[in-house]
Amino acid sequence: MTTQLKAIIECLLYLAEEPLPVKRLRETIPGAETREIVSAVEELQQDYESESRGMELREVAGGYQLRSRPEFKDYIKRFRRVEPSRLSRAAMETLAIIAYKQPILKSEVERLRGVEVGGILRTLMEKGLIRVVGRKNLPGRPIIYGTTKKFLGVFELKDLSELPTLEEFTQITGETLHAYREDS
Amino acid sequence: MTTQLKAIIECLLYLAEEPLPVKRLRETIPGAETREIVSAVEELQQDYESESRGMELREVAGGYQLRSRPEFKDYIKRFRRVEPSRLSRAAMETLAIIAYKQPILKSEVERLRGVEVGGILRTLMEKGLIRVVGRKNLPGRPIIYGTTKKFLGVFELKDLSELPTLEEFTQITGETLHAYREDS
Amino acid sequence: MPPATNDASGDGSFSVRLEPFEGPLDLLLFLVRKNELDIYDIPIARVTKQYLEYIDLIRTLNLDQAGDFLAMAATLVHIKSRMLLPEPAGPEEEAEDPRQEIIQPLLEYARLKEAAALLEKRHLLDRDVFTRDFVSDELFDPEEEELVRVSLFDLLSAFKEVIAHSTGKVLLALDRFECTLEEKVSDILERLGRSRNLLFTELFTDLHRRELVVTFLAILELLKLNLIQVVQPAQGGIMRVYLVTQPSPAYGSDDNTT
Repeated sequence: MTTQLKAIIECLLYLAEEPLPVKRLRETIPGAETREIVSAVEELQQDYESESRGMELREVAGGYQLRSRPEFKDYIKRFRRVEPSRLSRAAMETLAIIAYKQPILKSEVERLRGVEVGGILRTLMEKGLIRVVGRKNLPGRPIIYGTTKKFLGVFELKDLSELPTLEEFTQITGETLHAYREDS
Repeated sequence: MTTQLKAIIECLLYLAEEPLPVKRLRETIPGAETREIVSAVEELQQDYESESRGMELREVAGGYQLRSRPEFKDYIKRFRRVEPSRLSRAAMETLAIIAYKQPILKSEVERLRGVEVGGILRTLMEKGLIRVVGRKNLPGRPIIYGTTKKFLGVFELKDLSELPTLEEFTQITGETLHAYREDS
Repeated sequence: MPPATNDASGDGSFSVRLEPFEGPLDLLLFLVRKNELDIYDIPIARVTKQYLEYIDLIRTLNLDQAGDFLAMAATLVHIKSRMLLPEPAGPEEEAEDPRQEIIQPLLEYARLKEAAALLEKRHLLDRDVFTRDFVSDELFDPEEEELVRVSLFDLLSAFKEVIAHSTGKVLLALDRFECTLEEKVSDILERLGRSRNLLFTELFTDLHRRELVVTFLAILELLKLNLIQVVQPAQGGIMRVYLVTQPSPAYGSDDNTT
């Protein structure tokens, strides 16, 4: 189990958007005890200490996270300079869904994309491309999302009626976002 | 350099949001030659083949990408709390036709499948798996369809040439058909 | 559309399997398979009969796609009638098998179906395998400011600023202990020993004008002895004083430093 447990944990760390607390790992891996998880994480941490690794397994904000090794920061800087668009494909798709279907609930976005979008929504909020437009009168009063004025600005739209078709949208986004990053 | 090169590449693969072409790695790591990069990637690929690893390093859509090991999909499902996306059988068949016969008109797809495919084409477009590659010089200027780069990424294909040719599916006798139907 | 399979097990029960047929070709292929037929030599009468039975069933079940299947039914019936015609007696010309009309599309469809099955078996992204689906901004440390050692000129102008700001302050001379350069040097070293670094301006807080000068000279002295270094972000900004702990500091060229 130990080898596999380590592998599962590495896999989850790779996919996790946020530092992963041991508790969350335990919920995800049935049958694994806290003690086993902790020792697997520690082993993993040692594996990552090797010089031949590109990431470090660090304990931050109450959880574990794989982070790039700080000594590679110059490469990362250069890498991100040549990155064509600062929004991931997933973020782009999520943004498109919100733009076209707004006002929309997170649950509806997730149904359309078929994956969890919590982290992406946060990223889009941070970038000021979407905002909370209200709350739905449903149990839990879920948040309703919509795009912002900045969204219109970034995509050079007068108003939402100017939105291109979904297909055109994905074609133009790469370039516009690139330009947007340059001057932001 | 080799150990460090491997580590830098792993770091960039970890941070990349899309499959990473060798070209992009070369732009990011000055002084590293294509040959060196390729051999470092191959070494890394071998490292990741170990059972104790949570990810695989795959060559897809013209680049390299870290992907979760398929045997962990149930953990990931539990972890992400969203049902993974699925393609219906009809969508899969239509997609296969387009992948193998592209560039192809809607009317040709319909002739091959024997049913109307308008709705399915729309779904496949929305999922970004197919795209309009042009219009045919015929009355009504019908749309020509082809697959996208995302299609390659989704199906873990380096490029279209990785698909077997249709001629390889020739031994269609009653028996092979029988066997095929059984496990489909 | 859900096809129905006639349960021939003899108990008279009738089961509807909810495995959809994707269309007429799919149904035809299913019949070929079910009867273990050679696709190149389909007994057309038998297949046509079964095909029509299925259509009836589809109609009975009120499944709305029955229409899709009718064209193929017509084709099958047509082929069947042509098969019944006597073969033409021409010696050279071999008659074309009327079944060619369905064999070719059926073969092609069977191949494509196999191709689809092969695609289906691959490790699909977001079904079997996953990648990170968020931007990696959080996965590396925010860019550290690139620090450079400041030049004597920078130090002097910073000191000028300090003096300019100190003039407005009312300082109580009698409370102050006027120290020597040596004392100031050890005072600075001691403070840096406690906190790893200090703001340049911090060293001058609440000092007499004379003491300001002594402090500045002490800084210059310490720089000369390479016991401290003063750095600031490459693009300018706040200056910090660090204790030099290792002989070769990790900062860039220091040719222009004091």
